[in-house]
Amino acid sequence: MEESRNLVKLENIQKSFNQNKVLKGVSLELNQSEVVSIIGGNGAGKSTLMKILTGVYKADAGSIELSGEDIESFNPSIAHEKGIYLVPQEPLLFPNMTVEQNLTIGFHKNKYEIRTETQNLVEELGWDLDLDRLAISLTIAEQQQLEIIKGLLRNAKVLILDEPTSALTFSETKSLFNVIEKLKCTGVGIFYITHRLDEVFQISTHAVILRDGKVTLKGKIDLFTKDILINGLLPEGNENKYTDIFEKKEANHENEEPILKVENISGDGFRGISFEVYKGEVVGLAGLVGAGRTEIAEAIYGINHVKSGKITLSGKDITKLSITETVNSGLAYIPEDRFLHGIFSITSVRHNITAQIIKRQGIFTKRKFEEQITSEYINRLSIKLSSQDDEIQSLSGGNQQKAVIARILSTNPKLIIMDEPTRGIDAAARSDIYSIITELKEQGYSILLISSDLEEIERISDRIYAIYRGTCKVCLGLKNINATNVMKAAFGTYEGSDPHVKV
Amino acid sequence: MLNKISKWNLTLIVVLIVEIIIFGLMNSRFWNINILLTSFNDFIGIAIIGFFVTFVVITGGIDISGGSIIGLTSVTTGILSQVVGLNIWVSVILAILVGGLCGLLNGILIAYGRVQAMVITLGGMMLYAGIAVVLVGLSGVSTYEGIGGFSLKFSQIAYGKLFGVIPNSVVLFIVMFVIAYILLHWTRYGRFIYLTGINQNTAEYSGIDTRKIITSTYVLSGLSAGVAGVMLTSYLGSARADFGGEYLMPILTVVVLGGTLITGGKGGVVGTALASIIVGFLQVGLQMGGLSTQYIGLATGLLLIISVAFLGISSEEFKANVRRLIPNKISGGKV
Amino acid sequence: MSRFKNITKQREFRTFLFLVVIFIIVGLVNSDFLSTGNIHNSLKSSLLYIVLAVGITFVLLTGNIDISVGGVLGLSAAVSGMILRDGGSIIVAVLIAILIGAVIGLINGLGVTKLKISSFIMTLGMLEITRVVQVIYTDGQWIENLPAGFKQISQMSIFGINMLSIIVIAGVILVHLYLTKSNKGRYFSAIGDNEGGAVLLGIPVKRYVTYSFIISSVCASLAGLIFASQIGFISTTAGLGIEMTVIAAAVLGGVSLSGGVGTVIGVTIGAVIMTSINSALVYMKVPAFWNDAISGSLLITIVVADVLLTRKASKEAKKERLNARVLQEGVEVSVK
Amino acid sequence: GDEGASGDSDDGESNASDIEVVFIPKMTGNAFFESGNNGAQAMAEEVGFNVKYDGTPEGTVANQVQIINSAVSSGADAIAISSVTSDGLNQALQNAIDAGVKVVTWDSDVDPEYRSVYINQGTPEILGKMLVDMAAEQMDDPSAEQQVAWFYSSPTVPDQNSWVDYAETYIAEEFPSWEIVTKQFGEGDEQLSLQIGESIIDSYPELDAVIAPDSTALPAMAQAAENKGLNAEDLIITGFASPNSMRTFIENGTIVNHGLWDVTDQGALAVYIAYYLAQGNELKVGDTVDVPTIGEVEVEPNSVQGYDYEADDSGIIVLPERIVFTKDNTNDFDF
Ligand SMILES: Nc1ncnc2c1ncn2[C@@H]1O[C@H](COP(=O)(O)OP(=O)(O)OP(=O)(O)O)[C@@H](O)[C@H]1O
Ligand SMILES: Nc1ncnc2c1ncn2[C@@H]1O[C@H](COP(=O)(O)OP(=O)(O)OP(=O)(O)O)[C@@H](O)[C@H]1O
Ligand SMILES: [Mg+2]
Ligand SMILES: [Mg+2]
Repeated sequence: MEESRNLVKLENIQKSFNQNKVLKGVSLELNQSEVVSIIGGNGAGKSTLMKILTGVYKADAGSIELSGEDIESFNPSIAHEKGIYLVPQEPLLFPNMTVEQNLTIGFHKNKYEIRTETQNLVEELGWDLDLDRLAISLTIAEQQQLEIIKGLLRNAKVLILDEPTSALTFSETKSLFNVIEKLKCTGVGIFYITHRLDEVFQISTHAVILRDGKVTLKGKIDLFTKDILINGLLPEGNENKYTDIFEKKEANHENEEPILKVENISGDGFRGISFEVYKGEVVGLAGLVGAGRTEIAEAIYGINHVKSGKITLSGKDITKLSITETVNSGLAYIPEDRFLHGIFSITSVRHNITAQIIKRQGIFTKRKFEEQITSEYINRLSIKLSSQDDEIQSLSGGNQQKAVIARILSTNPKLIIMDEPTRGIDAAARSDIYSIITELKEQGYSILLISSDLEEIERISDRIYAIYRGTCKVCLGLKNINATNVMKAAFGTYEGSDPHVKV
Repeated sequence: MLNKISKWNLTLIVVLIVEIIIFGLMNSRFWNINILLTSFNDFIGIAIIGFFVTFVVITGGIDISGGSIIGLTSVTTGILSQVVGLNIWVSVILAILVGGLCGLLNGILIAYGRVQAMVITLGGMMLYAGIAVVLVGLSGVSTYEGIGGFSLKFSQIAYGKLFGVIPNSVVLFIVMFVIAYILLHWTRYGRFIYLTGINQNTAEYSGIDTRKIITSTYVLSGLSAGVAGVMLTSYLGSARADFGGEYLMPILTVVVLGGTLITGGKGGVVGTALASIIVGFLQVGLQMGGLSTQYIGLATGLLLIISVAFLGISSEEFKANVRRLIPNKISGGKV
Repeated sequence: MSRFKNITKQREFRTFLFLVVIFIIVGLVNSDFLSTGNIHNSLKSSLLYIVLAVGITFVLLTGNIDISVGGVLGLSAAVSGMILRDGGSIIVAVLIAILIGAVIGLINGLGVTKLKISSFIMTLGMLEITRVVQVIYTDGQWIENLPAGFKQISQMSIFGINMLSIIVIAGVILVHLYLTKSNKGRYFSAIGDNEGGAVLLGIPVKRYVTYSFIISSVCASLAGLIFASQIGFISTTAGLGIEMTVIAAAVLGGVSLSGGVGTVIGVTIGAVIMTSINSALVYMKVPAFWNDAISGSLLITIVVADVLLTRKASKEAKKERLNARVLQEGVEVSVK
Repeated sequence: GDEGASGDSDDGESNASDIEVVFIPKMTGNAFFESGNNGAQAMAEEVGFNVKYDGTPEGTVANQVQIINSAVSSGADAIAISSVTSDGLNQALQNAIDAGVKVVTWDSDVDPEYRSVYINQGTPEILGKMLVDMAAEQMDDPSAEQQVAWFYSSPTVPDQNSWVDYAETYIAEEFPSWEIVTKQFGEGDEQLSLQIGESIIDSYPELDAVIAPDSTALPAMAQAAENKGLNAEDLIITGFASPNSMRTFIENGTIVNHGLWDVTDQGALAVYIAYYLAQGNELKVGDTVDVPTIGEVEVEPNSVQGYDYEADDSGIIVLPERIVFTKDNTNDFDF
């Protein structure tokens, strides 16, 4: 390893946005065949650092050295020439181009060559991607897959993967890791950003922890354990230990009326789905990317309508209601695609958080009330910002997600559908969100959780329904919930089933 | 956000003051308060339509049909009161409602049909102007003479003065401004307009009935054009189909000069109000300074470009805009 | 066969169908409308709009807008018209026109990319300015009595087809190939599709946005020359309000005003529709005071119909894709 | 609060160069009005007073009102206006008169109560008849069946429509066998006019004559005929437009004749009369004025135009002649 060539050397990089000092002198190196995991809380500046490395942002101070060569003026096209490629955290595709056009644009290579290469790669990854589809029709997971393939095709010398797996399930992640392993062998250097600490140990050679704009820990992966990483992530002097315990109780719902009752609904992307959610429980929907979980959730919420079947919320038929009406009946939804459906980008955090609650506040808006609600949730969810008036788009991804959750919570819904609620959220915030979920449960809220994170869904669901290719045949009760079973169920190979499923 | 907007408004106020000083130096009659107040008559239509087109633009749309709705409502007022013989006030109210109806058609097609607003309102612009001509053609009045002979009471709408001092056009300006301001900045409805303009999808997912919100802004814009049509008819003493045809660009000018983001989500009526006064006074001032009206476009054009380029909203606003577009682009659903 | 199916799915094909429908309907009322003579005429009258619309398409693809085309058209027509009237050579006149277009386009482009003025405002301001400059330059006078030789250019024919039309159509096809097939050409729609993504890919976004404005203005000045040649005199209001018609033509042809979508073939058909409506009404012999009402409702009907059709098609596609994933009854057995 | 203008003139010792006449066309950018302005400016130069040419390209009622208001506010002494409307300017003109500003109209009149003198190029009767006669004299047999089309700017302009209205009654009386097959409008837009012109030729193959009393429509119609390879033998085209814009068509035989009055003289006369009144002179019906470069003109009663309103200080000066341009005389004119 020692003799391997140096690819990237960042020296004392500093960057601030307006008053916000994001990077306060970061130094980092990457050599051939290394996979350096960068870990850090939401808003630590990971993405910013990587955008500086690709010339998207300009550093306020510091130097960049690529393959031993000092780079003076830098921009994305120079970065491309030098073989640096960034797979961004939020997919930046060209929505009105086909998948193939997305792959080829800005790429000076024969179209047929790219086609065969893509086919090989897709086969290797085992991902199913139709080259003629318009990017606009891809789900967020598919977009992320496309971005990754785009990055892998470029034959980059330095590949930056900014939370590539945040929308992927375990199976896609696994195949991605295989490819990364191969790249590593051919000498490619990789920066890998993730909030899933398990992944860090699976693929990295080195780990770096970024906190408060500085590197606080740096070293070979063998020197670390998960606990060390977690401790490194916590703010200095923070005594709050992570409570990894998530209490679940077996409950008997035999004689209870369910909050949500889904009876044999069929629609586009799913067929014959039935399940219930009772008061005070977390029900997980497990499945692979494209299994149709989001479609089911959207059908319940009233975005799409079902073709047949019946949905009742606390005994009230909500099958044909519009979103506005389902919201009024006490349903809430945290969408999986934050940018598209979750945030109001160019307005303040306050306006984002109160977007739903103001509906109940009479004709005139009340600033005092809004400020109070907002600060309540900022504290409760520890949203990191300098003022309520900050535009939400200036927050880091995780904090934006928390603001979305705050918006939903403020309306006191009977049932919250959470579609990938912790996508892109750091470990600390994640456990914040888990404790919020616990709290909600105790207060009698019910939650329908859709998550691609195996660990997450396993840990917090009281019961799990598995969706396999648009159908639901498996229900795992509390006792049967474990990684193997969930995985099997998601792949449609689980044999037994708990009594809740009515076939 | 509020800060930034009010910074821009401050800039506009400075521009306005500078303008008044300079024009006064060129021709001291410009400082005659009566002249300034009466000049409101000449841009009142642009201003009040501008207020509500601001709503439309904030939702991410655009409405260029206001000018022709003026013509249509003018003709409607004329035909109903002079040809059909209805009471003048009834005719006025019906005419304003016709304006609202035009807006409703625009709004439904844009919000429910999700067709690009520019094209629908362009089609609307032709259609409403066309209907006005057809109405006149069919009603047997000569198309070119205009329908005159309105009562004195009716002409008081434009020529009356509150307390004998303040021209009604100024009063109307203030009333419409206050209505627009309260609706947009104080109510839940106004907030929903912003949210819809920032991200229609998110708004939809948050249980806001965005289509109703969007439609309503076009209705308001149509109604305001109706009011402007009545005002203009009273001011000019006759009803004609081609009234308002030249207002297209000035309306958009005051809205964008007022600091409203043409891509939606940001802006306000204070800016529009200030901008319409600036543009209105610019016209009068330059004319009084001896410049022929056909050259005034040069000044408006330069004012538009220079102020936006150097005085404020440009860079931040633009960047914000780009950043906003990036995530939203995937949606494609936005009109 | 599948190729044919592919073509019918294209947005342009639908625009073309609208055009055909208009011709058939008017043809039923007055069969003269379907004569080759009239079709030839319709094409000739739309040349001006085609050139303008193709130019503006570059700007629209990048997600910007150019309202100044009418002003550029007027100004360059007036300046080169004056040169021609005073006995200058045609080459000089053409070069001057192109130069005017390029300079105005450059100013627009720099204003948008460097000063970061929104393109709507920048070009709206430029429209006002160019109009006044034209009045000042011509001293408010019309440019009349252009030399017959110059007017002749627009009337020349090759094999019975108007030469200018052939040139323009050939140009449109070339531009189409450039925009869809060449690597660089696709940058324009990429920028409008997702500017951030384009930056990340190392596409020189600002440069291409500036190019788009230059192309649009140069096209507008070429349209000014066509205007001068076809009409033979230039008033100070030449091209007044034309920008809205051109934008409508582009949208009819499938260009999205939010950028990234559209082809110049579609735009060309859109331009032909917009112009054909005018003569169609004459052929249909409806009293002329109906013109605006009819063209307005026609425009609305076409865009609404088109949007509904597109929506339906994409919904169907989505449905199909979603349902393809769903496990079907028969397959179930193996799972159980 | 404005005594400037009247104060000056009452003293009777005002200096010519202090007097400002605002000369207002229906619209700017139109060859006809530009020529009128040329005449006006030449007269101002000759006599030594100021003429400000002030109009907008759109030429709408609201614009004209605004220009009149500004003229009054800025202290002009007189205005000479070609009105776009017969009644829409009344109130604005009344304000002007109240402020001591003298009002003269030219080309297109307003209600005679609101102006002193109208410089008339000819009554609708004269001009309507002239249009028909110019076409009729080219026909082999004017009393035979003829298909005739009207082609002018728009259904909402007053003057052209009034000529055509009269011309139609004249046709009904004199040439009952003529058939008016269509009435088309070019909206003052050259490209549209050319296209409509070509469509008229194509869709009415039996057409005998097109009468185009509009300075955009006529040259466009002639160009359309030229494009189609038609000359005056195949299709009679006539109407009103300035000789400069039609000369090539006369010379190459596309048309035989067209008409107009000397608009330069009309413009010159209008501003001179305005200036004359602004100096404090009075003009009564029957008075004569000796106008530099033009000669003596006489004020006739309003009744020559068919008005009921009679007042001592309100009258009409009719231009002595209207010109029919043909190959023989077109080179004698430059406007
Ligand atoms: N364009 C911008 N304008 C203003 N502030 C920004 C901008 N981009 C990032 N920031 C700020 O910089 C800080 C770091 O953001 P960055 O996106 O790098 O975080 P991150 O480490 O990637 O977080 P996450 O894990 O949530 O993605 C945040 O506080 C964010 O608010
Ligand atoms: N807006 C859309 N337009 C077109 N197709 C869509 C859209 N949304 C989803 N799909 C299709 O629906 C399929 C199912 O995706 P969906 O996101 O519902 O699955 P999921 O089980 O929720 O997966 P994930 O784990 O990614 O949430 C996707 O593969 C995609 O083809
Ligand atoms: Mg990040
Ligand atoms: Mg999903």
